[in-house]
Amino acid sequence: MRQLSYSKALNEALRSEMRRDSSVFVAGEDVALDDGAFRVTAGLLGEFGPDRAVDCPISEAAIVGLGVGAAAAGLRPVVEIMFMDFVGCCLDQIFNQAAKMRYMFGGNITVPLVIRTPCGAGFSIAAQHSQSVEAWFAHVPGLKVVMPATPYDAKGLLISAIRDDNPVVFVEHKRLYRLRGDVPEEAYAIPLGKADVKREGRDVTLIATSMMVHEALAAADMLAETGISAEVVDLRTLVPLDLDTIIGSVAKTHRAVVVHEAVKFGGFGGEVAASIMEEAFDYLDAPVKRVGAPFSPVPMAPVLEKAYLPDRNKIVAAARETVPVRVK
Amino acid sequence: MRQLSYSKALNEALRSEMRRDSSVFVAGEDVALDDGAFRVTAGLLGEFGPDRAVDCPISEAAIVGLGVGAAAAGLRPVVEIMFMDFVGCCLDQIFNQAAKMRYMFGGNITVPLVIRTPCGAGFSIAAQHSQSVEAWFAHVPGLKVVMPATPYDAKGLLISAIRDDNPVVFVEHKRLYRLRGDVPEEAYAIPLGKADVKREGRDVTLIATSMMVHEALAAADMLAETGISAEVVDLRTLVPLDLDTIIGSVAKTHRAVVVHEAVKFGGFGGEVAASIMEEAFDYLDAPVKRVGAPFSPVPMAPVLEKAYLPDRNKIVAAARETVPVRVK
Amino acid sequence: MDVDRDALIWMYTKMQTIRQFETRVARLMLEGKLPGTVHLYAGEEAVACGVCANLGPADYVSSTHRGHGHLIAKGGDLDKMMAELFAKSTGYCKGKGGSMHIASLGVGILGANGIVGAGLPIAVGAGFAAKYRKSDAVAVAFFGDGASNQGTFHEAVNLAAVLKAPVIFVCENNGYAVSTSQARHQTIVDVADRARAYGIPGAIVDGNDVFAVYKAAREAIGRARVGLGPSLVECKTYRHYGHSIGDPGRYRTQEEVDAWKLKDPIPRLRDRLIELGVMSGEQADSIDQEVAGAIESAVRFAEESPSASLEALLEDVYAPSGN
Amino acid sequence: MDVDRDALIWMYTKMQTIRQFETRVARLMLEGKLPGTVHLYAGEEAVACGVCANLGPADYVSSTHRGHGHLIAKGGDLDKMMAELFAKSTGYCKGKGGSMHIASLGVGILGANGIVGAGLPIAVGAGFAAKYRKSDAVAVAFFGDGASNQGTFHEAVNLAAVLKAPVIFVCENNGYAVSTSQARHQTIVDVADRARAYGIPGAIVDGNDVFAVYKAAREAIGRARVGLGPSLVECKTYRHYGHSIGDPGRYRTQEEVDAWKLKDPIPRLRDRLIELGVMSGEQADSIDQEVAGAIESAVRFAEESPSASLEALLEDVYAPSGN
Ligand SMILES: Cc1ncc(C[n+]2csc(CCOP(=O)(O)OP(=O)(O)O)c2C)c(N)n1
Ligand SMILES: Cc1ncc(C[n+]2csc(CCOP(=O)(O)OP(=O)(O)O)c2C)c(N)n1
Ligand SMILES: [Mg+2]
Ligand SMILES: [Mg+2]
Repeated sequence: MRQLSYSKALNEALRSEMRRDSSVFVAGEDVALDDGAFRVTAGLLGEFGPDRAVDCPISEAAIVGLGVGAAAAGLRPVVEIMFMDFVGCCLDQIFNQAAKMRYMFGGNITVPLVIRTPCGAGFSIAAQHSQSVEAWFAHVPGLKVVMPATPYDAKGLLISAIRDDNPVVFVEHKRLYRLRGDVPEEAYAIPLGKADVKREGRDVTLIATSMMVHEALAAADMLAETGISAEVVDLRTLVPLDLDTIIGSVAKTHRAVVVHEAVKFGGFGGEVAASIMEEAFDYLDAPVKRVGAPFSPVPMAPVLEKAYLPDRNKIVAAARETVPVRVK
Repeated sequence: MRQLSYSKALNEALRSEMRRDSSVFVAGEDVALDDGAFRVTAGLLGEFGPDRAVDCPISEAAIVGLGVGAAAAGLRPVVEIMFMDFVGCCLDQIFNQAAKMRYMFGGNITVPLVIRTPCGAGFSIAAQHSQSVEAWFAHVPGLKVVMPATPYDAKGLLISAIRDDNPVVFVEHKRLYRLRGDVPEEAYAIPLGKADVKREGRDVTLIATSMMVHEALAAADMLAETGISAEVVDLRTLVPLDLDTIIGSVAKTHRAVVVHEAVKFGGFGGEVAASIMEEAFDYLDAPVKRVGAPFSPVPMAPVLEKAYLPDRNKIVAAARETVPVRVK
Repeated sequence: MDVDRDALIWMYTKMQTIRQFETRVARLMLEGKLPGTVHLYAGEEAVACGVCANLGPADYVSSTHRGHGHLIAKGGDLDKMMAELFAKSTGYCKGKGGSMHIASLGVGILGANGIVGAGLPIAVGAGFAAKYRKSDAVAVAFFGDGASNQGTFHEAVNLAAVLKAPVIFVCENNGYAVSTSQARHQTIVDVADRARAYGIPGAIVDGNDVFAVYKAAREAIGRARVGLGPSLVECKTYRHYGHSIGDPGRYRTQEEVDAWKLKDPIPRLRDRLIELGVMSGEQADSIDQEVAGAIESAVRFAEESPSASLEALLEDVYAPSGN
Repeated sequence: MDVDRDALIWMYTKMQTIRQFETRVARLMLEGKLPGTVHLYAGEEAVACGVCANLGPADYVSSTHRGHGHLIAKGGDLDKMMAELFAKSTGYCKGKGGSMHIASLGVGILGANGIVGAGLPIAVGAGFAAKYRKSDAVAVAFFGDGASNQGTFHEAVNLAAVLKAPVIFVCENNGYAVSTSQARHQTIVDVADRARAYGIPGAIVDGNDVFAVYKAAREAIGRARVGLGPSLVECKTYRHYGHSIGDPGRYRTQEEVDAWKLKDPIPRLRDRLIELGVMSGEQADSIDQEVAGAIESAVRFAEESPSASLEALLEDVYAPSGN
């Protein structure tokens, strides 16, 4: 099949939805003339013109508000927040406005808004350009939260997010933009709320999101070499959370490790781990482990950043703690 | 002992620290001339004048920034955000500036800032004036997060927060302001990071924060009537989290229910529950239960708000699920 | 002024309606019949009515915590509003939103808002959508003097100016943000001066003179409709009640309150219309009576309606998935 | 102008230092010797130096993502700065902050900042603290034309005006926010026009003329020191490089870049000082040489320093508890 990078796959999703539905437009800082900081919106200005690819001043709250108001008025905006770290500048519009309008207004409004934003560390750009704060959004009723790990999922999930009638926080990962993978040419929608078993296994379930799906897959390879068969579940969406798939896997493996790049303490892994305990306590042969970043801001120095980030080795170590030593 | 309301206890803490240390000042919307929306800053303008009790325009980001800059320059600001729901207007200053400066700057700065803010529902003022989003702050390395449940704790913890050299998010509860309790006249500091066993018990540990400590205590009474002895642990501070006390209690009771008023999904209860599992799996006789608000914004109608809020009955029900039925 | 008679009667009727609605709500609050809190619009009626007299149902309005007046002037239904304040299932929001969150897309109301300043960017979005669709609809953002210090004010007006979005920013300058007088929350006297920061027109009007408001709004709205972009209109006015129910308003002097009551927009308009021969005193009285009837009927509707339904508690968090 | 010779030489030296620092950093970046990214200040040196020539160590500065120039002008140490860019443990931040987060309280630098507009409220806080202590210190907030559209700009300037805080808001208008030209991000030509929205003085100066900057800053800082409150000073300038390393800058024409290079502040100052007899061409050359030596020595210091220490990874998250 045709191979495309994650950023091209996202671009294709935007393009195909903009062709299909004239109410879809993109807005954000440097998304039009300059093709977007990570080139996800490349070429949209040329094809759709400045009314539908809208460069905005640096004012994140107004950008999200533009999306909220336009969505309430019937359009389907896709706004970009250049780095996820900047959500602190516009959180009110996301969590008090977009997320709550429908409920507060008794169902009399629909807010089909997508907020795209890249998370993640790995480029030595330090504490204010490297964060993953998806846990904040998952805690807000009214939002959906999506985190694709592959080019294929990126395209299909973004199409679903755009077609969804709810505000969706769509979290991309900076280190994934150049990742290539199979991407069909036609438009396809991957339903929000379905986790994906990226690798089957018997002994332990590795539950991961975004970049960490790839580290979990690498960890599964390493574990396989020592005779441990790991299943890798890619959550894909945090809200709605596909507990069925998670519990189904744990019921089989009896062990689980939850992995995200975000700070472990207070992160979304706590929700997943606690839910597994609640729903599958009797299946568990070991406590659910969590792997995440330590309790500190993201450091700039590459050597520190590498030590800071969760990776395959840390996942392997955690998985090993859940699995009894095998005698050959 | 002398009885004082929670708001008066907080007021006394502010007053005594302002007397003790001339670098302490308060700032916020309507905190001076009008005594503060919940009267916590009452009388400070009269005693300390407009330089130290500072009414600010409606601009939460600038208010927190005022605190960050003044703290960096050596003062000890106590800023008020009138409702916790408004943190979306100033989150950047809290999580990217106050919380990270010390780390990003390699330890070359100190930010002794207190951000006071009331959380909680119960007054039928709907979705944008009733939230509890402490979980967001607990997920941010560099912040301390405090949630007093009693007048006594309110005073002692606020004094510690002011004396602490780190940014502290100090979360009060609107329904507690009028609660009265014993409060010594002299200044006293309750260390941040120490949970408090508010009631001892044998069969199940109820781990609660803020308003829910009182519901947990009421639940413990109800449980006692049916022969179940519940221990109530008041976390008091989310960061630092006193895992020792939590694990110590669970090691004794073998069962735990974590309770907060915040939305259960993605809430801080997940962190606590997951940590208990990680640290005390072998002690657990039942999965750790969580009680929190359902996955929706806070409704206005009193009848709905009541149904929405976690309470003693829901805690009792959860506790009962963890405890095997006793045969008399 | 070249305002047709119907429009004048409409304005008088709406202003009366708002006044009586608010007076009744104040009483209901004091009687303990309404949950939560309310921020009353009494005293400021000329602003909402003078502006909305220029709007049609396709136009949008984003409102504030002090929103009843905007809603009524924009065509909100009294029964559903009152029922919402009573937390009844027949309310605009099924009792889930209350005073600070009433919305009605059907008449272009994007919602009252509990977050000061949050409505401005939303209005820009709605105005952008109108332009995007090449309709001549506009969006009006109402906001207070206090709100003009929020970052969202700045960002929204700048963005609207850049996009040439058809948005009218209407500042209801009632001199206070809760207890903080304008002189204590900003160093300027006229919020309209801020228009220059965005290269857009700024107008200052007597917000207690519905004619003046009407005229200024008409001009600004007219510009927006023909693609000339946003304007800022500042209306100087005053609220009769405290900030919210229960606020004794110690920060205002009695003299100030009294002086402003002499400028009450409703008797002023009534006298003027009688003077102009637009209506007689009897006609005015009969309008007042009719309004009173409508308010009482709204109260009855609300009282007789079923309470908010427990079934609705977890509904409306999400829309069905989409297209 | 009545500027003493030492100050003029200081300005020339600092501007040279910034230019050579940035030129060297650009080369190091292209050679792959530095991690992360940098936003170079070359071309804008007259702003930082003209302003900081009026400041002492007790004064505060809050900086931006494009912060090297501010840091150098305010007295930052080249070795520690360079080491930070190299992610070495001897850097200002032990290698944990990098280009966007260098701070040095010792010389009054409250930090570069990765969040556009975030430094403004922080400067207000520092200025407030100076006033609180009844010192005559001031705080300067540097920010860009793009940042002038952030809500924090509005909130911070308004708050400073209300508090009469000794803060100077220095807009470095280089005509672009990344790829978005000023004409596309705001409808005004002069950011200084925004001063009126807060009732404070606004000045517009040629930001490539260090004399002009110096004079305007002196006046604004002087006002602040004697309790007359904040000012806004807009300096029109241009950046020589792309927005950050790797930006080809396709959104600017070659003619525009060339035209601005003719206005390069450094040769301009050099010629002027020679013309004024403040220094000779040889003296200038020897300053340039000295600066080159200092930069090379900073590079050597950085290169020879130990890499950021793994032990530091989890340090400095919290201060020891307090008093
Ligand atoms: C972001 C935010 N900050 C503070 C408040 C609390 N608050 C509600 S109304 C108000 C005053 C608003 O003043 P103004 O904008 O002048 O409107 P007015 O009440 O005078 O109509 C304040 C501070 C809020 N609701 N939202
Ligand atoms: C809140 C926030 N939004 C966006 C960015 C991304 N960004 C970094 S610099 C920049 C442009 C800033 O323009 P300006 O203020 O004019 O400063 P200049 O780069 O021209 O010096 C942008 C959009 C950011 N760092 N922070
Ligand atoms: Mg007001
Ligand atoms: Mg610029």
